[in-house]
Amino acid sequence: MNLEYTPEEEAFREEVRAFLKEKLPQRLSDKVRTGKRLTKADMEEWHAILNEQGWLAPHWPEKYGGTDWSVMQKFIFETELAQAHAPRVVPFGLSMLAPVLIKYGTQEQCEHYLPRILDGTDWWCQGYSEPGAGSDLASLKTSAVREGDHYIVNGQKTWTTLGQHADWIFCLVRTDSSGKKQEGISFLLIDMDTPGIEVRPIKLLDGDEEVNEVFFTDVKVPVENLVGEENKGWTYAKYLLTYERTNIAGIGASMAALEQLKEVARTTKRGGKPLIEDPLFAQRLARLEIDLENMKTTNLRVLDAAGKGGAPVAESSMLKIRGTEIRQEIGGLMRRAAGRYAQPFVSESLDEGYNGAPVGPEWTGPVSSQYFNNRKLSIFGGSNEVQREIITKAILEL
Amino acid sequence: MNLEYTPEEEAFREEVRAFLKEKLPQRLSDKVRTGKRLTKADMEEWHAILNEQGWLAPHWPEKYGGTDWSVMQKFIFETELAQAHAPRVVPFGLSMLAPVLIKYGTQEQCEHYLPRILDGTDWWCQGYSEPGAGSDLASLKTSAVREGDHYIVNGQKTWTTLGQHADWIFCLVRTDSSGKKQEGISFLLIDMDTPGIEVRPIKLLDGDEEVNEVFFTDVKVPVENLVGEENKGWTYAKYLLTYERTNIAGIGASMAALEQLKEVARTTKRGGKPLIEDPLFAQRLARLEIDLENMKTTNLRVLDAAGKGGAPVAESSMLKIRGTEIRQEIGGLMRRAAGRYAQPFVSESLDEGYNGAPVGPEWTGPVSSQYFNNRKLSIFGGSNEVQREIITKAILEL
Amino acid sequence: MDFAIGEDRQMLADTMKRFFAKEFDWEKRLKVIETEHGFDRAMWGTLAELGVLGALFPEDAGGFGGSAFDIGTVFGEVGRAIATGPYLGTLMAGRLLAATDESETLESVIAGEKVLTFAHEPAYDAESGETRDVTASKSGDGWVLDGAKGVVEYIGAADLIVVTARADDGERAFLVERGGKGVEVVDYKLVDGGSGGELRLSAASARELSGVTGETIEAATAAGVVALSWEGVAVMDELRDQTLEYMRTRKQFGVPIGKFQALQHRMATLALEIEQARSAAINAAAHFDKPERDRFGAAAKYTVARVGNLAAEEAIQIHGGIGMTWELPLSHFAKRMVMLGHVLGDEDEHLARYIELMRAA
Amino acid sequence: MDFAIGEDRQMLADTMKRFFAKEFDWEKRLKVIETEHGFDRAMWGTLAELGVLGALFPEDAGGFGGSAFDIGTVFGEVGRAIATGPYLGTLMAGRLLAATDESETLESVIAGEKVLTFAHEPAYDAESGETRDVTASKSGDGWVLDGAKGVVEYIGAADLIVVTARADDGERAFLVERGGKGVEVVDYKLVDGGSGGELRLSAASARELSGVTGETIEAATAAGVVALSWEGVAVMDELRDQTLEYMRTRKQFGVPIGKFQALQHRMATLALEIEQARSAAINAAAHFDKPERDRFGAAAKYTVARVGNLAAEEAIQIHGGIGMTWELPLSHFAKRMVMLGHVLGDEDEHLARYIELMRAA
Repeated sequence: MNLEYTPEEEAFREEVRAFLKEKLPQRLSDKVRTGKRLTKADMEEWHAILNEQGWLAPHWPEKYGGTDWSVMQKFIFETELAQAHAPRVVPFGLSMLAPVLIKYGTQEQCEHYLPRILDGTDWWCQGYSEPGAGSDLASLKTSAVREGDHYIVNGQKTWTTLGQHADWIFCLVRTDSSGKKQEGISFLLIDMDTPGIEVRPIKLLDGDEEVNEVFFTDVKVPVENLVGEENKGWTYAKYLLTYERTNIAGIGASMAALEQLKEVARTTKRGGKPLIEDPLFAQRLARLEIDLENMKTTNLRVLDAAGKGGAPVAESSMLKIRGTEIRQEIGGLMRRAAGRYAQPFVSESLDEGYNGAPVGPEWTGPVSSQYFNNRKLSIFGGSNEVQREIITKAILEL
Repeated sequence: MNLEYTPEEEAFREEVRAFLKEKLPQRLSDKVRTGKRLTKADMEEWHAILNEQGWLAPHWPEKYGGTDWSVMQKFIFETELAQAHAPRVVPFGLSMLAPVLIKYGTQEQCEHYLPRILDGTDWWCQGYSEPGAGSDLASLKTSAVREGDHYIVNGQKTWTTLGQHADWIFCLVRTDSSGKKQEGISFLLIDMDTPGIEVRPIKLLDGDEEVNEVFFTDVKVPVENLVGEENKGWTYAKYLLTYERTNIAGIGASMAALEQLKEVARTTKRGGKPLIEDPLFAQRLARLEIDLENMKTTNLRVLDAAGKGGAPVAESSMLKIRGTEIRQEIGGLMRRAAGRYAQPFVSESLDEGYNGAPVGPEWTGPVSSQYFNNRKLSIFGGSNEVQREIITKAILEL
Repeated sequence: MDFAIGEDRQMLADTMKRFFAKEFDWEKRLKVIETEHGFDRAMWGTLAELGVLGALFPEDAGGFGGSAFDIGTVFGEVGRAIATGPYLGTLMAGRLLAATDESETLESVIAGEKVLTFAHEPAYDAESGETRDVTASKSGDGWVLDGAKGVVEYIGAADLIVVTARADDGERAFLVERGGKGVEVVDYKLVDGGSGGELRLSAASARELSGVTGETIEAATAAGVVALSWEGVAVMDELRDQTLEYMRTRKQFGVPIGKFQALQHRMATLALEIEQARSAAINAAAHFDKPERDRFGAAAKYTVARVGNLAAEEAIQIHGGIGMTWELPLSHFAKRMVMLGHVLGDEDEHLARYIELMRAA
Repeated sequence: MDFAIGEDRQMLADTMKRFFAKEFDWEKRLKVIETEHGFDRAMWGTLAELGVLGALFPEDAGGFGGSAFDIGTVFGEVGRAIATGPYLGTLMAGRLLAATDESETLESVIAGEKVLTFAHEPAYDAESGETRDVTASKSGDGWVLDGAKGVVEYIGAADLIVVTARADDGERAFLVERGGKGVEVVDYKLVDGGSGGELRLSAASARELSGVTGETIEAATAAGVVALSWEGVAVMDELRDQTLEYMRTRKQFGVPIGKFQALQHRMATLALEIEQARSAAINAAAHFDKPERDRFGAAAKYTVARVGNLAAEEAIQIHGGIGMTWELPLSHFAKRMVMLGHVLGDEDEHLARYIELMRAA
């Protein structure tokens, strides 16, 4: 048993670090580190830098512009990016649609869409959830009726993250209502410029608008935009949901956030003493750090098993649950550390170029809105309740 | 709103205290306080003292030897007894059988059995649970078949607390298997001396034998020992289960135990400092004390509502859950306070007259066995899971 | 022993309930929190006319209440409506005015003519990276104040500010007018919809509230702790009820989600915890005039913050995505709930205070 | 990076598994724990022959293992069988023997000829109400020891005792024979089936383990922490598996209780926590020879104690009454699990230690 990186892995890590040092713009990492809002241009800028390096889609097959990295290399890569406060890569095209196209799409579809994802021509968003289909995704109702060479799509999608920026949306639609609900679903690619599509932002509790409702009224979609077979979409959706769940824990992001939290705990005083000297705060911090340290090893164990051909289903769900809990708890402790300065909320101060004087310690600016926004982590991507069902199913075998 | 006792209640409390000071034998309160085992004779001695005072069955109607106390007086009485380390009154005859007899029994049954409970002639035990019927009590199988003037009883009861001392057992038996499982149950009184009854002790994890299995093989029970109507036993059983649940929280016992825990925390040193100065231990203690202080008021609110004619069903279940959790947690902290001296277990030292030198601080002797034995609190008397079902039913109204 | 709230207080509660239902419905609240100071000055006047502010003060101070249970009643209704406005500042600063020779000023506050707030906690100072408080020094017959106070509620809308300050001989309190010389206010919105601000004083002249000592100030903040505890319990009642209602109506997998046992058990635990929090708030009010005031105050604020966090997080989690949206009242209750924990000391600070008092006992 | 345990260790684990399954089945264990010292001396000899004790020590000390992962492997199997016996004392005392010129003594221990234990922590002294430790003083060429040690595992059955003691110039370690003059042992049973005892020394002559310093002793207890962490994870694996099996077979309301969602979700949480505990134990072993030894040791012991309590309590609760009975193995696993937290420092002590190291970092 050996928890250390091999010399090759160590060298790889150095390579990633060198790249980040040279190519990650300070402006972007500062924004990420201080919790500022990223614009569409910011995200596109970072995608372009990664693409130039050939590292935008490491998990794709090499022939489409991916890499031959091991699972451990991918882990190192993601962890290093997060710790360097690189912007998160927008996953919809790269990590959600692309694997489905590569596995189930036609060669033409791959050759057409994949390069456009890499070079930024197409910004994709996801059309899965509906107002009546959340955890029970298979009960979705948005319909696609075949008429000649087109499907006519009617219905509504919701929680469409960053849909306001998107050129395309991949959708689960109902093409058959006669059988089991899982059996009449198809996977459709839709150009957002098609007439009949309306995007309405959903304002979240922190006042931000990052998710949307998407309405479809008699939207004509060419039949060649179907992925795989008609009525087999549920298979592709499930594949997508479990794809690369081994990296779902967000270890890198949590490690970076914990570092910041510890810095705050060392420098913020309460009752004349640094917070890290406060027995109650120190205890919360220590429990959290231990949990994260444990989870890092749990994650590596899962990767090790996956790399050896295992299918760690229950374990991936454990990573999702505990990973999101840890990230939420870090945010919770940041909020606690802010004390009464957790209350002020100057929304404009989260945009680049804001010139107002900060209220309270500068790091307190985004803590409460982030805390509330982070509630989504245990809801989206398969709620933590759904993950518990997956674990139980695997371990109980009832 | 007023949380203080009225002058009358205050006077009553003084009366109870004076009685305890005069009549509660030091030998008994010492045994209770130091966690020693009580013998059958100990319990009978205390029952007789209470009976002499007319306080053995305060919740019975006056005509049978009870009192006219208010719910608040009963609460004060129970709390004072517990805080004075009086032995717990054995509830099976007094608090479980008697209310059923009084409500559903014949006058003859009341006049025959109730005085014998008071004067100690009959020691009762409870025949409810069976190996296959725990939380799902209504699925019980012990059968009683009518043959002439008798029922012939066959089957097995379990978890019969203190059954080894009992003269009589009240049983739920199946008299009809044709309809819904709740509808064929009867409530039967059985003399433990009847041929065909065998009592086998169940050794618990702490090595003690306080519960038993009771086996019935062709046991002849006169039909006049039926309580109420045949096949209506489930109604009586449910009545019994909810009877006086308002006092289920065990506030008095917890208050007494917490006092002892705080004394231990003040006098036991770890790393050169009293435990109460240890930030982690002090925190556990403070959270617990606050929870108990809150629960005391919750309990009084429930009593107040019950006194005004309300039926606080969900609230009673809350008291059961949190009450047992608090008592378990107090035991847990005693165990923690004992440090490595939680490990030795000299069973004989819990008996009166043991002369061996104590191992570690004297109070550590029973802490681990009590901790493990206390696991039963959240299992018996309607498991805490069952209580959660009751709460949900009441508040969700689905 | 009696847990009935009493007839007068019940009437006051009913009045407030009716008023908020009519004049401060959901649409109205969404509009109000988008205004500059996050509360409706005209409505404040009407509430004053209804006697809501008078209920916070005893008769000899021009009110008609003032007991801890009166305070609890008012703040319970504020919580149920998550009404915005300087209730807390009025309570605490007003109690200092009541303790000195400022009956006229307090009357104008109770009548809703003047808006009052309470500047008590030190400000964060960006230059030093530490907090900076206000000091008071004699100047001729009067006093001048220097320094800063942080996160003062609704200060941008306040006419009068009661400021606590350190003088040579201990803590004192002063009355400052917002427009006065040397008085600078930087105000901002708060996460939960109201507003607050930083107060900076440079040789600002101030009127002393004579006779107010550190102890008077402690009593005023202790009243604030009772108020926030009752407010918090009302907010968590709402979070629970809205979530139960959602569980009855929202269907997934063909049944209401309330049918899922795992959620049922979590709601049972939450309901239990909320009853414990209610008891804690009652305890704090019941001991407000007793020697154990601070112990029960700390217990209540700790409990309400702890359970409040649980309630807010569980309510959102059980709602799922919809629970995170601006349009659903629930998310605003959740924000208010969590933010209450950041006013007058958080869960850990009150637990630490409790531990201190427990050790000393 | 590689999480495979390695072939040799896997063989050792398989050997132990087979041995315990055959020679230490459930009936046997129930008998053994009722014997005077709660373990089977003959079986101890066989285990030694199988190389179980040798695996705890490096080759230069007469063993054939000694790495943290070797130790973890042995204690994992001990935990899975909740085997009783002086494993921990042998490990810690043996590592002190290995650090000095006592190879012959250690060989006799590894061979199972002599039973060794480790008397390290001070005893509670009933007279003073405080703890009392052992001091060492020179006497001619040798040393004499005075004082007491508490809860020394299996001391009643031990031939040799390694005793730590304070000398003028710091902490040292000594070898004492149980039958020696001035050596008094009071032994007793432990809650979880084994035995322990109090050691009282009055001018007892002792052989110094030269070269052993405070640091050597710390390293030995650090090895003990790794051992207990691995043992604990194995015990919780058993608690989980036995509970899952019960959930599959036990019916209430006509269905296996495993069908109840509230229990399912709790088991999912428990399973998750156990994986975290396993990672903690692996971390402790992986950092055993590194500067972060104590930080990861504290993290592991804290995690295993915390999760262990949860596992023991949940396992019993889900079993219901039957989970509390002596006849069911489960209750014995639960007792062992909880008691592990009381050896070499409990959850809070290790968390406090971690906090200290975290602050210093």
